[in-house]
Amino acid sequence: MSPTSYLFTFEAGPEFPTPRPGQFVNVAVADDLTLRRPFSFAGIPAPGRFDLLVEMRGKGTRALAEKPIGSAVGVLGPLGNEFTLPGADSVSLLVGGGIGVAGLRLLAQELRRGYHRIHALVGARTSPGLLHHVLPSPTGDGEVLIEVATDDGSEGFHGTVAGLLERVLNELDAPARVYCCGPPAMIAATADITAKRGVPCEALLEEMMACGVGACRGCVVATRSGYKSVCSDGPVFDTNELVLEELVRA
Amino acid sequence: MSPTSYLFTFEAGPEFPTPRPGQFVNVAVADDLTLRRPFSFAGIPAPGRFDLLVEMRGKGTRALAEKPIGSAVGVLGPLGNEFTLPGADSVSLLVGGGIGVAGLRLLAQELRRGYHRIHALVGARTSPGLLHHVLPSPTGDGEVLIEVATDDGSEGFHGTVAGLLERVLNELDAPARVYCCGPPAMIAATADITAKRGVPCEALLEEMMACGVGACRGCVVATRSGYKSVCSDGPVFDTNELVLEELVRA
Amino acid sequence: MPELTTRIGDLTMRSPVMLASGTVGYGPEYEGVIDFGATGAIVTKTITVEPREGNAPPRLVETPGGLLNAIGLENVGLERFLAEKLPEAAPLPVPIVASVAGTGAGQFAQLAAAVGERDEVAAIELNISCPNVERPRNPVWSDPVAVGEIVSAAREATGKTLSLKLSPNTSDILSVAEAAERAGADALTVANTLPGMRIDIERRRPALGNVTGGLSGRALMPVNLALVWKVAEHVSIPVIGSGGIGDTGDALEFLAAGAVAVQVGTALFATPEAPSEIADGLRNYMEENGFASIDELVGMAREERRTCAETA
Amino acid sequence: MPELTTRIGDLTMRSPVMLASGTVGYGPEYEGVIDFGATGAIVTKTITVEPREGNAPPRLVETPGGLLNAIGLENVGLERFLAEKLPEAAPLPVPIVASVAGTGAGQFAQLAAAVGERDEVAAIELNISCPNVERPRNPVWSDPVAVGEIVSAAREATGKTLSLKLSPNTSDILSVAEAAERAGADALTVANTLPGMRIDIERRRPALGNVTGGLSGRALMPVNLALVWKVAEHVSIPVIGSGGIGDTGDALEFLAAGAVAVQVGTALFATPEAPSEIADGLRNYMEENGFASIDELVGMAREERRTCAETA
Ligand SMILES: Cc1cc2nc3c(=O)[nH]c(=O)nc-3n(C[C@H](O)[C@H](O)[C@H](O)COP(=O)(O)OP(=O)(O)OC[C@H]3O[C@@H](n4cnc5c(N)ncnc54)[C@H](O)[C@@H]3O)c2cc1C
Ligand SMILES: Cc1cc2nc3c(=O)[nH]c(=O)nc-3n(C[C@H](O)[C@H](O)[C@H](O)COP(=O)(O)OP(=O)(O)OC[C@H]3O[C@@H](n4cnc5c(N)ncnc54)[C@H](O)[C@@H]3O)c2cc1C
Ligand SMILES: Cc1cc2nc3c(=O)[nH]c(=O)nc-3n(C[C@H](O)[C@H](O)[C@H](O)COP(=O)(O)O)c2cc1C
Ligand SMILES: Cc1cc2nc3c(=O)[nH]c(=O)nc-3n(C[C@H](O)[C@H](O)[C@H](O)COP(=O)(O)O)c2cc1C
Ligand code: FES
Ligand code: FES
Repeated sequence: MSPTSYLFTFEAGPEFPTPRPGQFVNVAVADDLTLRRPFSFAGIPAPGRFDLLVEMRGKGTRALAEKPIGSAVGVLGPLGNEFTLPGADSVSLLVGGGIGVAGLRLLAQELRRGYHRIHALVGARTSPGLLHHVLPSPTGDGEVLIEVATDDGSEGFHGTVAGLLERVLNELDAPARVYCCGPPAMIAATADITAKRGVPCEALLEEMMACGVGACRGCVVATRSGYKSVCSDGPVFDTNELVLEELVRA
Repeated sequence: MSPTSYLFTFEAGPEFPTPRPGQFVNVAVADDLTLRRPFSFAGIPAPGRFDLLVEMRGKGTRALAEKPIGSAVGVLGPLGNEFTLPGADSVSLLVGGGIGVAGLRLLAQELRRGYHRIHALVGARTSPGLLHHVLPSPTGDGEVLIEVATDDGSEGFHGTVAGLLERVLNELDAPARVYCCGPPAMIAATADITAKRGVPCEALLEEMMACGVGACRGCVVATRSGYKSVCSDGPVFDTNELVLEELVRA
Repeated sequence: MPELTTRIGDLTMRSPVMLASGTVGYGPEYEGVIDFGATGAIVTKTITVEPREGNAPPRLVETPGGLLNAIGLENVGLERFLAEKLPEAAPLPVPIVASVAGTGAGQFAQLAAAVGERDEVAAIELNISCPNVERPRNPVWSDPVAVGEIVSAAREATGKTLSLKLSPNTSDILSVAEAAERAGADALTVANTLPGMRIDIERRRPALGNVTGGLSGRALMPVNLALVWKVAEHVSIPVIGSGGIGDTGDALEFLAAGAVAVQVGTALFATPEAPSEIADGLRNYMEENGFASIDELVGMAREERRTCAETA
Repeated sequence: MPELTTRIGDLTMRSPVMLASGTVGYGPEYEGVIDFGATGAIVTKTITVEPREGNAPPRLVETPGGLLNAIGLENVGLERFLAEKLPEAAPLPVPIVASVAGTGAGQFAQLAAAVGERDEVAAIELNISCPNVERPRNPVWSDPVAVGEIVSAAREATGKTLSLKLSPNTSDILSVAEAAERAGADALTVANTLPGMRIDIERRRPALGNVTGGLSGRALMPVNLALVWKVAEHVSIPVIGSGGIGDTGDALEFLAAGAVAVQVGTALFATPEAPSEIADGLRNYMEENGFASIDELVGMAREERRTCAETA
């Protein structure tokens, strides 16, 4: 059961504000669904345009994929906060599990443009689920490095991407900043590993959303200062702020 | 606000029983609708195929029209009873209002093949709504005659198709049998006119349907012998059996 | 090979997928369309002592995700049911549950005795919850005392397995469920339709001849699922789920909430294949997830059960 | 030009389209997205005396045609509402209705007095019908005595226009409506959400952290429409419709059933333009059909009104 993902490009027009890495958009994917569907901006191929990288998960994502090219689709965004960009001297470790890579792609592109050092760690259950190919290509000079991990060892590191991160952090020669996106268990593991080492870490979280603007309080996540809404206080959170047990349990 | 209608051809396969004039089929037009939609068989272009003539009325008919050509669509049928064919010497008067013509088209084709005399009276509010062109073409020898009526006089007889029927019956030189399909008020008027003259008349009725097989009792119409289900006791009823006031009121 | 056999009192079904009252008529109407051989049981249209003409049309209107019906218990009455409909349905390869409704305990007893006597009837469903026949301020379905009397009367009248069909239209379904259990019901069917209406704006009047109707279909599903969850925890007799069940996932949710069987109603209209598809789907799910019997699915989403599973 | 102005007690609105409590926060969250200038009023998230954290996530799950929410009245509490939220909302070009909920009559009075004092508050909605905070056997919302006490207490505490928000989860809504009217409510909001649930089969547990939630959206529409029909006939104070209203047709149905105004809630999530689209749609409908004011639409599908129209 390897998941399928599609890259969509939307023509949003010149008035659409330029999305920042970490932000997302609420898409009206189908008339008969009560809610819009949130997706991370996964690229800005040209001014007024944006990419979404979407994994087929259920009715809404399928409805989106079935739309004829050129369909008009309602979008609300850019929504949410953004990733904190790294200091000039630190390596950015982008840790993506499964479709989580989508939430890191725009960040990777922006960092790449700024000649930041990027080390992307991409995980999946098995080899066909790996999405590292959507990230900027590795460079010969090691400015962009990409490593992969699979749970079943079918490609790259045999184990979780958090396990891979641990190895990488142990070997790293420079200050690091970690950005992660993926399943709750992966985020919790990443948060643990970075917390132990005092490495700053931000996670892009997912929650069921209704309004997308902080009004309905439907998309909350437990933080040390109470429930915060993923749509308006996030989706990017400092992992030290998260109550990890609740994140994994929810 | 002139209605739009489409002719669809379905490939039902050789096991599909040959529909009889008056029968209908329940079509699964869209996944998100609770009910199928009933449509009269409006033609048999080849064995194992059938035509439907569908007026765009709401969500279901639009969903049908939006399906790509070649889509697989669930159908249940043929359902319901059929029109009583005329005696060899009588003229068949086919009285259709609006999309009601759809319910008479297969009958017209069958009568035409049997060299029966057909006189079709087709009504609509205004000229663009007239659907007489879907019926067999008029013949020079008068075996197939077609006349039209519009409420606003924009084409043909100025008035209702029932008014036109009255005129035709007054002038007719042969025994007649009337078949009608259309809005309730038109059916009631036709029933009145034929009853006064002792002309046999059958109507193809429409009701909201759920099961289509007589199980749910959802599609009833008031008759002199109580409520009858349009799907299994009908959709064709002898108009003398109908309680016309209730038909118009419902 | 997982086992789909499901038992409710003396009713043994080859699958937990039943067909809901009022949506399959007396059975034969759907012959050749529904695969009765893959179905657990059919519940007949509700029978009353006297024949009923039902409500004035229109009787149906679609709603978003659902359906309103105001049939008004049109049925042939007890006498013709026994004389004609039951013999016609008997040859179908599926057990028959007779649904009955009376105006009070006396009629329920009369109906239960009469249908209970017949070999063709595998079980009886007492329908106290039709929203289309009476609309008093205090309907029977939310009155535990009246319900207790009805069930007791029916219980005395027959030894056949009795399920009471509850209404979702009450804020205190548990008291009604308790009363039914205490009075001797063998099972509870949870639940019937919710009152609802639509207005035909073009004609400026209610879309249904009866003004209001009963909401069924997927729109209703979460409401009745919550009631199954609540009732199954509260009583020790089996609960049969009803309300918007249309596919394997829906059936699994009802079983996981604590229902031992499910009824498919409105979904038949769009998908007459649903009962056999759901039976197949349950079998696949059980095979893939290592369940041997339906029992093991029942209540699997409940804390009690989950704790057990985690300790085990 | 047809007139959309609608009055409920002292609340004057430029359109009968209000925004439902809990779906617009305190207002400013939706600035720049919703056209407040075309909206009759916003109803704030329900305020309680103390701040509330709300329920454990997940708090939302979609259902066919609907949505379940189990927010659990997360709100900043009365103090911060008065000090921060109300001043922030005040500049919006739309009247503010403050929704409040207490644990009993005393707290309702306290809340009504405190928000009623403020000029920024155009009216007050008393929320007794949230299904996500308490689930006793006999909930307040189906207890006419308790409701009467709450409304009386609030009535004494403030002269501001008061609407009581009823629950659809009762078999006898009329007794509750009567009690509220008798105790001095200026209007009734009909109605809140219905309890419902979904199960996450993959994880074998309820989809919501709180197990059950409130069903809203189009799935609910026919249920609440039937309640508006019933209540509007029964009381002589105005009824505000709520439940699944998403387009002009839905709004027309609620008005035709007897509501004098409608609230749009869940539909905002997919279509934040809905309130202004509905206002435009009503205007067009009125123009095309020769209605001069909203009043003329109210109850137009009711027998009484239809008879009048036919005689006229
Ligand atoms: C801030 C944010 C950014 C996201 N970015 C991306 C992205 O870039 N690419 C991408 O493919 N997906 C992304 N998602 C997840 C995406 O929103 C869901 O996959 C999508 O909503 C599923 O819709 P569906 O109708 O196909 O699934 P449904 O049929 O609604 O549900 C299928 C399964 O998906 C789960 N699901 C539904 N909605 C969500 C949700 N909002 N969050 C998590 N799980 C959900 C359901 O619980 C269910 O188990 C993001 C979510 C958030 C909150
Ligand atoms: C026996 C029978 C034969 C029919 N034959 C044809 C045909 O050959 N061609 C054709 O175009 N139409 C036919 N109809 C009508 C057709 O079924 C409806 O137009 C169709 O169901 C409308 O579906 P919708 O989803 O587009 O409309 P909806 O969005 O469901 O409703 C739009 C409007 O159509 C009305 N409507 C919906 N269903 C029906 C219905 N079953 N009967 C009458 N009105 C309805 C509704 O009241 C509503 O006002 C037939 C109906 C019956 C019962
Ligand atoms: C057309 C129709 C007729 C019904 N008639 C009855 C009935 O006679 N007796 C009864 O107990 N339930 C009746 N019901 C309720 C169903 O048995 C079922 O409980 C309800 O519709 C919810 O399930 P569903 O959503 O699967 O249809 C009827 C439902 C429909 C749609
Ligand atoms: C996310 C959400 C939160 C809600 N919170 C409240 C609330 O705090 N107070 C209240 O009275 N109603 C609340 N409601 C109910 C709505 O105000 C409305 O009455 C109900 O959802 C039905 O209308 P709708 O289908 O248009 O949403 C809430 C509804 C939703 C969907
Ligand atoms: S989705 Fe409404 S607060 Fe986040
Ligand atoms: S549609 Fe069910 S009886 Fe006709």
